[in-house]
Amino acid sequence: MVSIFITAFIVGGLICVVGQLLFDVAKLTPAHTLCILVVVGSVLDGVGLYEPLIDFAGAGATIPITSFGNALTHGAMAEAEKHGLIGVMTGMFEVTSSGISAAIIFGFIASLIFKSKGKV
Amino acid sequence: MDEKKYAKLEKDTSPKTPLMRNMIFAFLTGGTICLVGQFVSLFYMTYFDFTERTASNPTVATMIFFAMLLTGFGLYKKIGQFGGAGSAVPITGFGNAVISAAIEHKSEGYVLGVGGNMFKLAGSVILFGVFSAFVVALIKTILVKLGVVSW
Amino acid sequence: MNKVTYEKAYCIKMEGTHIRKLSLVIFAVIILSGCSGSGFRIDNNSSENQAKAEEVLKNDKRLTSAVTTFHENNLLTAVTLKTFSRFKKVKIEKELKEKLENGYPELDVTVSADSKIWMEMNKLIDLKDNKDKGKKIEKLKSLIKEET
Amino acid sequence: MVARGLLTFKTTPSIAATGVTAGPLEKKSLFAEKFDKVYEDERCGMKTNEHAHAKMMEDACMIALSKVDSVPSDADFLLIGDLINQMTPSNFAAKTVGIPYIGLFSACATSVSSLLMAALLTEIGMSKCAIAGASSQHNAVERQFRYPNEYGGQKPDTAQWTVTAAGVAAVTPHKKGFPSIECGTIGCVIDLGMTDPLNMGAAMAPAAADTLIRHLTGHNKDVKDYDVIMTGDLGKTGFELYKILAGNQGIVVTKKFRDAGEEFYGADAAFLSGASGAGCSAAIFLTEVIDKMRAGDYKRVLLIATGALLSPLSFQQGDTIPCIAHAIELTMK
Repeated sequence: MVSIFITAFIVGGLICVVGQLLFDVAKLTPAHTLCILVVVGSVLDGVGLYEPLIDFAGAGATIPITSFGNALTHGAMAEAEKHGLIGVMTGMFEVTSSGISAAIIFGFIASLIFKSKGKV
Repeated sequence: MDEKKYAKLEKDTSPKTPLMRNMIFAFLTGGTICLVGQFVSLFYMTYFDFTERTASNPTVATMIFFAMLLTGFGLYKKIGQFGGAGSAVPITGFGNAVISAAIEHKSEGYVLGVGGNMFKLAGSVILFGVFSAFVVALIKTILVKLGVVSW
Repeated sequence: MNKVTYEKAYCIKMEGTHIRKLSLVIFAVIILSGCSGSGFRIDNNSSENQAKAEEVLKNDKRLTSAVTTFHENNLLTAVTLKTFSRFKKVKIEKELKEKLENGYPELDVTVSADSKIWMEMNKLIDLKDNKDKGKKIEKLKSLIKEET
Repeated sequence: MVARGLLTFKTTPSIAATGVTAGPLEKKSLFAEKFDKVYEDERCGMKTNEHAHAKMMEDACMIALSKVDSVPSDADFLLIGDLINQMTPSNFAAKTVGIPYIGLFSACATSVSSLLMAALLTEIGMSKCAIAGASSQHNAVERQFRYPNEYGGQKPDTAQWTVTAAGVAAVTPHKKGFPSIECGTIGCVIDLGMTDPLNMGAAMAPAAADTLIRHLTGHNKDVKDYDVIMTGDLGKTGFELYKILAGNQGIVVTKKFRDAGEEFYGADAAFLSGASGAGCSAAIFLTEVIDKMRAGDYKRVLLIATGALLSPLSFQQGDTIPCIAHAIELTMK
């Protein structure tokens, strides 16, 4: 249970290093990089590899954006298992809703409170 | 001077990207953010009825809350300049993209400005996440129906 | 030239603080790991023979600890796994469940490798009176179900 | 080479006064004490960045006018520009000051192109006092051309920091004891295929080098004739490239070569490659250079303002960054 802190640090860090390589070596913009990582997460879940990674690394696998793709796919597949092809559509946001709703809610709250600053 | 020659000259004179430094900083920053996430998740497991798996939802929301504070106080861009992908790849980076756009477009009003531009940067992540999830789940469902693989 | 040296100094400075922070965290984790009680605990309030369960759990090299309780017709086991065995968490849960079901065919067997369940089980075993145990076990079972 | 795009002013119009305003962060600039007004608030007490942008421009105009003991109704023309959507900040500033106005756009090269236009109007006798200049505001420019200000993206060492500043000059017919505009060169758009909006210096360097060479050959001048040859906002990376390009054309690169963008914030690594923006060249040309000319340190200077003519749309559609540079030659007699 305790070693999960170490694995979370290492796995999370390594996923970010992959992102940095896409920035610096492949010369991609942040938006392109994040899109690629999301797609990678989704595909990894499709072949059943992402869930074991979450079991291994905990937050190290759920905090990077790859888990977003994983969660979307997972929701879709879980519904598909129950309801067939229709479930692919309906189940998508079942698991991921927290990330998006939190981003919307806190984004709006931030826009009420804060102003942007041009500091270094 | 033609474009190719100039591109070569530009490459030779411009400062090199410090790849090793960037990678180390990305590793440390990303790792630290995930470590914080693990502590948050432990908090939810200890004090609430969340299991390892279900704790990830409130953890993600909490991390985005932290991202809101850091973004609002102008600290996230400092972390971003230092950590590169280490701060962009975690869900806090997604939060920062949404929140920074929301703050910036406040001047155009809450409906057209904040509402219309909030997902200016992060929208593509949602689009590609959803679409790839759709394709992957569809392929898997069809393969299961054909009896090639099982769930 | 000046800029390069400045940057280098900046890198070294920042790197230092991070490594110090990291080592502090690792240190804290090690201390924590020393405190958390591990091992194999069994709490038996029923007439069942616990030897079979003990054998299954203790002989499994992938486990670091296991907490088991027999209560009425429930057999609930929470285990923690070795670091790299966590990859196969779902598979191990399933295997253990099968083995225990073979040993106790008449009991309702539940196995979980979740740390939340493990924490709750430790608390449960430490409870002095048995009155609330049934209720708590049901609750844990529903938590486990929720997860899958 | 046929000499095209060259301007010579027989009447040598003068820069009778300048007005330079800057934001709070610009206190870090090496030239901060030379600015006429430095705001404590990055929005200059206004509601939005764009209003602050307009306000800075207005104040700069008023300061320049007051230095020649004039009010806006004494001025004949207002020739200013900026980079925000259809130059709205300049348009709003022009509305407030109420001087007959033409908005000019040459991106960051507007500081020089506006001076050239003002000199032309003065040369043909149509203007007794023309206000010319350019401005930029960091927050407004960043959100339009790059990311929201609070976005945590990593900028490479080649990136430049857009300056919050406005600089204008009052151009009058020749006046003794003031720097006068002798000649100038209108630049051609040069595009050597650079696409990185976080490395503008490299995109603009060829345009600067091209205009420099055209000016020297066209007006039959030599580097030796000048006390300083200052470029606008190439930044550290762009300035290096520009010197190499000029050197390749047989020009002896000496200490006379300076770059406003490179010098603006000094050696502060937080600003990466240096400063940029229309306000950067305007602020430095109209303070540092003009002051030194009036003090007699510089007799003859060549100012080359560079501008990247991109838009967020053209960049996203994958186009390269076309660049321009305009040159103006000032003398002090």
